[in-house]
Order: sequence, then C-alpha cells, then structure tokens
Amino acid sequence: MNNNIFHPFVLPFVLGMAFVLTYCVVGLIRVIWQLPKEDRKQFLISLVTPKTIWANIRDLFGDCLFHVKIWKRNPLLGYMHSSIAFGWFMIIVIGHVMLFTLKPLEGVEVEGFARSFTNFYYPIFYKHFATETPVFAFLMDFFLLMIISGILIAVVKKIYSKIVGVKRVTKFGFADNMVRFALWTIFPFRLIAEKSNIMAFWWLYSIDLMIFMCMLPFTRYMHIPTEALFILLRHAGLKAREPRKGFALAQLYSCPSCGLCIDACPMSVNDQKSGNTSAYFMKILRNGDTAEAQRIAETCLMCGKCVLVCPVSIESCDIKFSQRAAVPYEIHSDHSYLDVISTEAERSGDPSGARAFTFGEKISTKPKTLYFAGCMTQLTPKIMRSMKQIMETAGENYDFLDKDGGVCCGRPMILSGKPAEAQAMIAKNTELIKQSGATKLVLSCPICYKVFKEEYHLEGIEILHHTQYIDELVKTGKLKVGKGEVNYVYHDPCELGRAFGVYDEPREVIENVGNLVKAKSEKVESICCGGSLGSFRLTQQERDEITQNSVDDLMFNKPDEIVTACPLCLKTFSKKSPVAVKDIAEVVVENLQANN
Amino acid sequence: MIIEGKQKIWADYQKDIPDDHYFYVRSCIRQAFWPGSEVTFLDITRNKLGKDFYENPYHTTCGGIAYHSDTIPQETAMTIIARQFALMKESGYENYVCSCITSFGCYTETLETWHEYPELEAKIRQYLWDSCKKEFAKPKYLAHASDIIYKFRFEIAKQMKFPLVNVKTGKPLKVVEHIGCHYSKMFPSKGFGGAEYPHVLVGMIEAWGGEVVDYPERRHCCGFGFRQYFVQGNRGYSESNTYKKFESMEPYEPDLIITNCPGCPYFLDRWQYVIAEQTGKTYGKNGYGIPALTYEEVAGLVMGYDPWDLGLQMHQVAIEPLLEKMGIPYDPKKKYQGVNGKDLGQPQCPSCIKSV
Amino acid sequence: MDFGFCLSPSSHVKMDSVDLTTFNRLKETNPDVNTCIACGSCTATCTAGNFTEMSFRRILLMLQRGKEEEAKKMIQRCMLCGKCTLVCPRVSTFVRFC
Amino acid sequence: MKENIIIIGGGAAGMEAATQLQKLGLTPVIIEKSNALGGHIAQWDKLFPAFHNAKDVVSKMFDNVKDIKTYLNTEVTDIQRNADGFHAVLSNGEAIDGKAVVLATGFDLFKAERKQEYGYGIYNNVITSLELEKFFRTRKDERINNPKKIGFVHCVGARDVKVGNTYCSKVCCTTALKQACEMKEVFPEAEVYTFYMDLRMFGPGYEDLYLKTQKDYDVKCIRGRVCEVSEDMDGRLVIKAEDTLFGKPLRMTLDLLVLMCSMEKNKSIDKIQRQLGIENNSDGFMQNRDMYLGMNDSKQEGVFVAGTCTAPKSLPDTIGEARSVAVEVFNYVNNK
Repeated sequence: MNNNIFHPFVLPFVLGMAFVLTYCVVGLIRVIWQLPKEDRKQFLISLVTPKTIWANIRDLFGDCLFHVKIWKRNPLLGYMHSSIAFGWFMIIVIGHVMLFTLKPLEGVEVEGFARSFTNFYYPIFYKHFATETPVFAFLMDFFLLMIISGILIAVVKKIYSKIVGVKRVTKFGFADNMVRFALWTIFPFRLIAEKSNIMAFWWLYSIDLMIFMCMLPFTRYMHIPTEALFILLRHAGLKAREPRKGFALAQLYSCPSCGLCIDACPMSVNDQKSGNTSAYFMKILRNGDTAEAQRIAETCLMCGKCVLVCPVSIESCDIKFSQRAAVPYEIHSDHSYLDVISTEAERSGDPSGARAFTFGEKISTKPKTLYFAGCMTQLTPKIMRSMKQIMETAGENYDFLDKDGGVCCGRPMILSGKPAEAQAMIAKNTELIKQSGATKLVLSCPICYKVFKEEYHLEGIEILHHTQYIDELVKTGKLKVGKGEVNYVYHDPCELGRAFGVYDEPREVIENVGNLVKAKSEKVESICCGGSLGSFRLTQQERDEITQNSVDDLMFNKPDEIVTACPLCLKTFSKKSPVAVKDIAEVVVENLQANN
Repeated sequence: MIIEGKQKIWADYQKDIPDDHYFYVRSCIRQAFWPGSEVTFLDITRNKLGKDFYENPYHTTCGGIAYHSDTIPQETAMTIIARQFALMKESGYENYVCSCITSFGCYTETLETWHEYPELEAKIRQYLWDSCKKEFAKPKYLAHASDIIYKFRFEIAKQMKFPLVNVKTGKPLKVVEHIGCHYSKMFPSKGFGGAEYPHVLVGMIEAWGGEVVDYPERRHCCGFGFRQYFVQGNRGYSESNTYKKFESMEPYEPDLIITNCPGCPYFLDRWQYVIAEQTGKTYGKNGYGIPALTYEEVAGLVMGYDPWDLGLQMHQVAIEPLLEKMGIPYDPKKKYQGVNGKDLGQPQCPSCIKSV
Repeated sequence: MDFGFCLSPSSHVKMDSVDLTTFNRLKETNPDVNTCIACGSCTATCTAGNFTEMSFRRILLMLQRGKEEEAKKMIQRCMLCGKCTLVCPRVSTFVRFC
Repeated sequence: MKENIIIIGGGAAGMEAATQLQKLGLTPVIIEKSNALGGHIAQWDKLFPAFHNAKDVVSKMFDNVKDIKTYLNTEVTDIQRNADGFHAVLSNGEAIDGKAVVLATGFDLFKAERKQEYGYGIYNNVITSLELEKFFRTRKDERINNPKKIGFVHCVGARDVKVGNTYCSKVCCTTALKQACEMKEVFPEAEVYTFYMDLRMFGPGYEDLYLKTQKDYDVKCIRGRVCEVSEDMDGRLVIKAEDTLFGKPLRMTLDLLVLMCSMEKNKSIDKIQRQLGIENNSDGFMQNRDMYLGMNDSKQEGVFVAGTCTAPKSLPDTIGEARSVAVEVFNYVNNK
C-alpha cells in the first residue's frame, strides 16, 4: 500500500513506548534494589530453579494473559479480561512474526539500527505500511475483533456491573478514567484506521496509545506490566516486610483495583465502609497517604478473604501487617514477668510465690495429649467442659495446659504488628509444652492454632485444632456419636478455614451428629463474624453490622443451630443470632452415644 | 469571694474576752525561739494598753508536746494543767491567757473533757492533791494571747506608727495569715471566726492596714505535727507540708506571713532555708524569703518598736526588705547585737537564700 | 547540704497540670476509652494479670491523672490477648496504645 | 352502652389498669397469654424495700379484677383498626371490639445463659434472681444446698453493650440487696457478697435497705463486676472480679452465685405491636409519646402503654402508670 517505512503519526506511539519502557526498567531495578539482601538472593536463585521456572511460566500465561482465576469466578468477567489481554498479546506477537515473514520490506532495504527502530512500531501500524497474506490478515482481524468484544463487555460492565457478578466496583479518579477511555478507544480507532486508512484515525490511534502508555504508571493499569514481576517475586516465596518497598511495592503496583475484594470484604456490608477494603488500601498506600493507609490497616479484620479472592493473589494482609509494624510504638512490651512461671517439678520448694503449671495431676502418667484452651476459651467455659468430656469419654491420657489461666499464644501481638514482642510468650508456652512430655497438642481456638502452626517450633508434637482432633477420635472409633435430627449450619472461622483450609473435618464431624445445611457463603467465601481481634478501629456498631450480615448468611437455609469452632465467633454470634450458637465440641457432647 | 459570707461566719464565731486582769502563761517554744515576742506582748498590754497581766514564776510547760508526741498519757497532761490552774487560783486570777497554741488546745480539750466526764475531773483533782497537795479552780475565761491582741487591735491601730502599707507604692502589704491548727480546728467555737475562716489574725491585718492573702492551701498545717518533726528521718514529710503551702501562696507574692502559733513561724521560716538549699528555690523577691513573723512582732513593728529589740534577727529569713517596704528605720550594724550590745554571733551564710 | 531528709513528692493528683496528650491521642483512635464505668472486668479477666500487676482500668485512669510513666510501665506487660475487650460491658474495640 | 377497653397483659399493670377503668365506668377486658393473672410479680415472694409479701399485694389485685372479663391462655393473634376503634381476633377463635387498646405486656427476664462467662446452665450452682425468689417461696431448689458463701452479680444483661442492652434495669440493685438479706435469714452462717458497678438506691426506703443490708445483715458489697466464673475440683464456683476500690483483681470461691437478670422487652407481642404501629425506643422497649406528659400514651391514637413494656420499672412505678393510663383512656373515650 505504502512503501514508505515512516510516517510522523508513529511518533506519539514511539514516545509513549519509550517512556513506559524506561519507567518499567527503572521501577524494576528499584524494586529489586529495595529487596533485603537475603530476599534478593532467594529471588535470583528462584529464577533458575526449574520448579519455579515452570510455575512462573504457568502463571505468567495463566494469570497475565488468560486470567484463569477470573474465569473461575465469573466466565464473562474472565472473557472480558483475557480477550483484551490475550488478544492484544497475540496481535503484537503475530505482528512481529509477520514482520519477519514479510521481509524484506517491500521495496525498501532497511538495515542495522534503522531496522530495529522500524521493528519497534512497524507491527503496530503495519497495515499502513504493508499488505499482508490472507492468513495473517484473518488472524490479525480475528484478535482485533476479540479485543473489541472484550471492550464492549467492559463498557456494559461500567454501566451495569452486576452482569459480571460484581455488586460494587472501585471508584476511580480522573487519571484512571482517562486511561480507561484511551484503552477503550485504541482498538476501535485501529480498526477504523486499518479498514479506511484515513490518516486522522491513524493519528488518533497513535495518540491514544501514547496517552495510554504515558499515563499508565500513574494509574491502576500499571498492574499490567507489574504483575509479571510480582508473579516472579511471589514464586520466589518472598513476604512483604516494609509497606512501600520491594516486594510490597511490586504488589501495590500489581493491584488492578478491580474491586473483587470490595464485595468479598465483610466491612462492605455497610456501603460507607467499603473504602476500608483492600482495593482502596492498596491505592491509597500506592499514592503515599500513609496516615490513611495506617487507618485502614488498623481497621481491617484480617479475615483474609480479600487475599483468597484476589485474581492477582496479592497478599494484602501481609502489607497491612507491615504497615502496622511501620508505625513505631512508644512502648515496648516487657514480658519478663513470665519467668516466674514454671512447671511444678521445677518449682518445688520455691518460696517466691511463682505460678506453677501442673501436669499429670489427674493421672499418674505424663499426659499424651495436652489441651490448650487459650484466652478466649476461658470465657466460654462450655467449650472447655465439652472438650474435657470428649477427652474423658474417648479415654484419652490428657491434661490441660491452662486450666487456671495460661500465657497468651502470641497471635494477637503478631496481629498488632509486633511479631518480635510475641517471642517471650511463644518461648514460655513452648517451654511448658515441651516439659509436659505430650505428643499431641489440641487447641480449640483457631487464633491460637494459627500461631502454633506458623510460629512455634514444636518438633515431634502434633498440633491439632479440636475439629480435627474430634474428627480423628470419631473416625478411629474412640468416640461414638449418634446422629440427631438437628439441622446445623457450620461457620468457618477465618483463621481455621481460609488460613489452613480446614473445611472438611468439622463438616464431617457435624454430618456424623446431625444434618449439615449449607450457608449462603461457605468455606473460602465464609464471612467473618465481626469479632476479630485483627481490628483496632471498628466501632461496636460497625462490628454489629458485620455480625448481622454473617448471621443472615448462615441463616440462609434456616438451620436450627449455628455451629462454629472458634470461641470468639461463638461469643460474637450469640449476640445477634436468632437460633442457638454452639461450638462443635458442645454439639458432639450433646450427641455422644451412651455406650462409649 | 463573697466577703459577706465570711463576715457571717465571723459573727457566728465570737467569744467573750474579759477586759482586764489576766493570768499569763508562757510558751516553751516561743520563749526559746522568739523571746522578743512574749516580752513585746507584755510590754504592749501592760504599758501601752494599761492592762493587768500576772505571771507566776512557778508555772511550767503544759505538757502539750509530750502529750502530742504520745510520750505521756492524757491524765498526766491534765494534772500538769490542773497545777497551772491551781497557780492561777493561788494568784487570785480567773482569766487564763496562754501564749502557746498547743497549750490553748490542751487547755480547751481538758476543760471540755472535764465538762463531759466530771468523774475524770474529780480523778485529776485527786491526782493533783496526791502529787502537789494543790487544789485548782477552773478559769472563768480561757483565751489565747492572740485573742487579747485581736480584742485590742483597734487600740493598737490608734497608736500605730508604721501601718502595713508599702511606703513606696502606698498599697497595703499582702499578708498571709497562718493560724495554728490547735487554735480552732479542734473546737471551732473557741476561736475567733471558727475553724474554716479564723478571724483572729485577719482582724489584726485589716485593722493595721494590710491586705489578707486568701490562697488555696491557707487551711493547711505548717507541717510541724510533733511526731513528724521530732524524728529526723520523718522531717521530709514535715517539710513537704510547708513546701505545699509555699507553692500555693507563691503566685500571690505575699510580703509577710503572720502567725499565732509557736511552731508555725519556726517552720515557715526555717523550712524556707532548707527548701532553698535542697531545691534552689526562694519565695520572696530577689533571692529573699517571705518573712514569717509572730503577731506580737508585727504589732511591735507597726507600733514603732525597734526591729532588733523585737528579736527579728532571730528569723532565718531576712527581715530587711520588709522593714524597707514599711519604711521602718533600722541599724544594720545592730542586727546581731543582743541586749546591752552583746554580740550574738552571725549565722553561717546560707548558699541559696539571702540572709542580709 | 545533706539534711538527712528530703522533700517527699506530692501524692496528689494534680488535675490542673495533667498532660492528656497521650490519652487524647488514644481517644482519637478509640473514643470508647471515655466510656469506662470502672467495673473492673478487664482487670479481673486479664491474662497478664494472672502473673503480674496489670489493670487496664487503672491504665486508663493513670493516663487521665498524669501518671503516664506508670501507665506505660504497666502497658508493657499487656499480651494483647483481647479478653478485656470481650468482657467489657461498654467498649468493643481492642485498644492499640500509642 | 359501656365501652370495651382491650387490655393486653394481665400482670400488675394490666390488672390495676382494668380495676381503675372499671371504676371509671368503662368495660375493660383482660387478655392474658399464660394460665393465670399476676405476671412476674406473682412469682415473687417478698417485695423490696420492706419485705412485704408479694402475695398480699397480688391477692388484693386479684380481688379487684374478679368481676372483670378475663381471657386466660389467650393471645391476640390479629388486631385491626376500624371506625369504632379496634377489632381483635383471639387465639381461642373469639373476636372482640374495643374503643381503645392498653398494652400492658410487661417484660421478659434476660436469658442468663447469654452471658456465657457466668456459666448459667453449665455450672450447678449458678442461679437467677427469679429462681432464688422461687426458692424463697418453696424452699426447694437442689442447687441451694446450705451454701457457706453466696455471691450476687448485678447488671446481668443490663448496662452491657456485649448483649446489646445499654440501659439500667432499675430494680435489680434493690432486689439484690433484698435477696441478700433474705439469704442471710435463711442461712445465717453464710457469707453474702454482692458485686456491683453502682448501687442505684433510687426510691423511698431503698437507701435504708442498703444500710440495713450492711448493718444488720453484714452483706458485703464489692465494687467490681464479675467477669469470669469457673468451677474448681469440688464443683464450687471460682469467680473473678476486680475489687475496684482496692484496685486489685480478686478471686473468690463461692457455693452459690445469683445472677440479677435484667428486664428485656417482651418479644411475644412484637407482631401485634407492629400491627398497631408502635415503634421501639433505643433500648428496644415500646416507645411512648413523650417522656413526661405522654408517658402512657403512644404515637398511635387509641393505643396506650403501661408498665414495663416501655422501660424497666419497679412495682410502685408500674401501679402508678396503670392508674395513670386509666385516666388517659377515660379522657380519650369521653372526648371522642
């Protein structure tokens, strides 16, 4: 068509492309530079480890191009994303392939630097410069139309978001809207330009590309290039340490502000509070408003649902932890008083009045199973009593670690962003547990369970949540339960379900003692009870709204009773529930068979 | 401040003071620390006001210090008091005037106790007879020496040469009045003006041209407290009470403290030195303290007595700034000369509070 | 000069000069701290209180009575277990100090 | 023709309102859901502050209403407003018309098991104030077995956002002291403790009761709220509280713990209340027209409220309101 290999309309595009490439390279160096030394090393090693290479490739394609996670959530939404991302990718790839197959360029010899410069923009505007073969023409048009179909869905979504199963969407500022508009118009302009070859549309197309690329770093669309880096860093097994540096920075820029977490967040039950959700947190922190980011970080319940629904797998809770830790405390914990606590054996003859924990008081031999009720369970004596009965009925050789009050597990301290200050408690509990000689540790509080699993070094000691323990007792026949007629609904505690995927054991236990009915949202999707220790800022009223929403969700199939496996959930639900709320241990005790 | 409210209280708490013929007993502490005070009192009342004051040379302590330090039982203290009353009877007087507030408290307490428990009075009568072969009569009137000055404050004002006025500014001096706790806190009806707003010193200050400073810790004890002071290790407690009073009066910038108790002028005076040594802080202007005087010394000053004849050199806090404010002439050279020009010796110069 | 004794610090709560900065800051993030009715539930249930002197009720009072240093000393002992928040009849939210 | 006045609830308020309305020449009809008149007060043994027999008061009330038409074991299932007043359908199939409706539906006692940390229904020796009252009447309760140490917990389900009740239940303080004295009479050897946040002795003679509690009965009042109860090896109760006046956490072993349960709105009337358009106030009780001059009046014409359906009240308060509502109804019917 046109044998010239240059036309001024390519300049805006070239400019934009040069800018965005420079920005990305600088950003990449910055992120890697900011990584702590050991993290950087770990990252570089991961790039050459076959296992991670494979995972990287899988996710780069699966997440960045095909958006598999979004497909799973809502196929239409998945199509919308992957049509644009994959379509665009294919157009670029095919464009380049074409560039090589068509060589030499008709009538023009371009070599060396000029050649590579030409390469840069040629496939983007190829129809202006060259004619193609029918196969390529079909492919290029096919993918272009694919992109435009995706954009059409996006436009409809903008007007009516429920079509893709999204209730609430993130609200954007001027820059984001402008780039979105640019993105929406790039491909229609290209289509018109290609089909009509009107110069004005080539210009519009190129300028649109320039706007898109120049403004990209300042908008949520920066997630497109950043996500690739984030996937590599994530597969290297890194964790966010500082809220706006290194890995966290990569995550901040990888957040597409898609808003999937807005609907997921329990706080969104009140529309006015949806500003507290991760999508906004990431945006606000990215923009550098640390005070507001701190406020949100302290408001968050840390239920972890936003992390699991995130299509990009951003660990927003980790970033919130690092934000919490970033604000220096004036006060440093002093738990040295824990030193006075010892086991009886050590303390005999000690007149200092130190507190002693006694093991094996009830039974002559050392306990095999140690039960740690935890602080919260101290306030729900029903759970302790039920556990005692279960262990006695099953004939277990057990004892309580904290019958008369114990040492906090340390999880709340970690939740508040002070992991180092939890160490004294962790050390004391570790010491007491090891001294007991037990081989199995049973916890009825998921808050404790999480920290015991993640932070404690209890080699040779099996750590079980009581749902798992009871399930085991029932399955091994140590505990005989009867099936009643009651319809139960099970609430997944955040730190048991989402944190460790313990979804099946409690359900199996309940199915053994009664009928399990489904909640509206289950497992990953279950809604935090609102009582979480994670939040420092929610008012009673805000918590009540969350609790009510969660209860309503559980009551969806009109169960007779709500069963949970966390003392905090139990207490929180009791306030709002129209039906009885019970711990799983309590329900099991109610259905114990007489012939145990 | 609603002055009418105070006036109503003052009107409610009045007592009868006889016009003449008094039996006078001295104060152990005052004659040791402020010897000029009692001399001045007797001089004013006898020679300037023409009253009959009799002193019996055989009178002793009232036993108050030992009593309040828990070293003698109440019966012993009462027997000592009964002996004083017996001396009064023997001397032919029935109006008993004591110089000491502690004594005043003890006498009042004893008389009130006897009133409530006549059998105790009979028992003491027996004790006195057994020990001294004396018989006592209860005084018809009991007064503190400050009550006498209060009664005759306007007569004194008539003879006044140097009113409580700053001669440089013409403004009244700001005067803190401090009443001994045992004057009326135990028996409010026995003191002029009662316990909350005693009028005894306020009346003098106002009659002599001064302005009373009513500061928040006005009611607080000077900190003497007998037991607290006598044990060295406990003196910090005593000092802290005085400190609290000074911290409270400081913003009012008082020119003078006037007291009617033996211990109070002593502690309000000496603790200023100790506080200055310990904290570096002084409460008067330019590194001076606030003079804490007895009411007799103040009466003597306004009537034109020579400051050194009044014994004002016995005060730790330098008196000179006050004398200059009031326009009272004095000879600095004579400060440390006693009666008949005898050299008293000079105090070692304190490091923080000015003594001259 | 050593007198063998010294001024004893005043035991009074000096409400006129109490510095409420810390308490007010706490109040900003957690208005509930004003609603204490001194029932003592927090002290009684306290996990740390099992082993050492610890009273959330008194910490709030100390901060309002100018005893900030004492308060901070006591706060250090907190394990943040949250039981106090659960038993409190007035407030709902976990307090993050300073 | 005499005018029917529908009174829902046959407790103290309902009976007294009916008595007064009858005297004023109207025809009250009492509809009571349980099998007897008397409401909560009929379950009470003695009344504070002077230990009057509740029975004496209640039996006089029964006498007063013996000629008044009363439906027992009956609930109002539906109520509609019509031109002449109200048309109520009863659970026994009958229907009655009335010029006005008086809601005297009273209160529900707070369900003590909701305060889980107190272990009601878990530990043997934790009982409620109502159960203790029953014990005083019958002297039978296997949980009360010659206790040596007895504790009373005030404000159970009151002044507590954790159960959603922020109000003061008004009568529990005085009731606790009354019951504490009575326990001392039954078990003179026992030590009796009450755990309070504030002692609200608001009425005539109540402060005297407090004094008597301390002086004559040696009941010990500890200013601190019990926050945890557990059981020791012997099945005795170990309670935790702070002695706030002393400033130290306190632990004590008790043989019996009595929970002073608060009053809550009677929820069984919710449907009828909705039909009549009566809203709840912020405490969850029925909203009256105004706090001062419209105490017994509701925002809906012809619907009146009396007694503890609007807020926790003592018996004298309730009787006063019942009499007041009678006058309100009388004026309403006559001015229509």
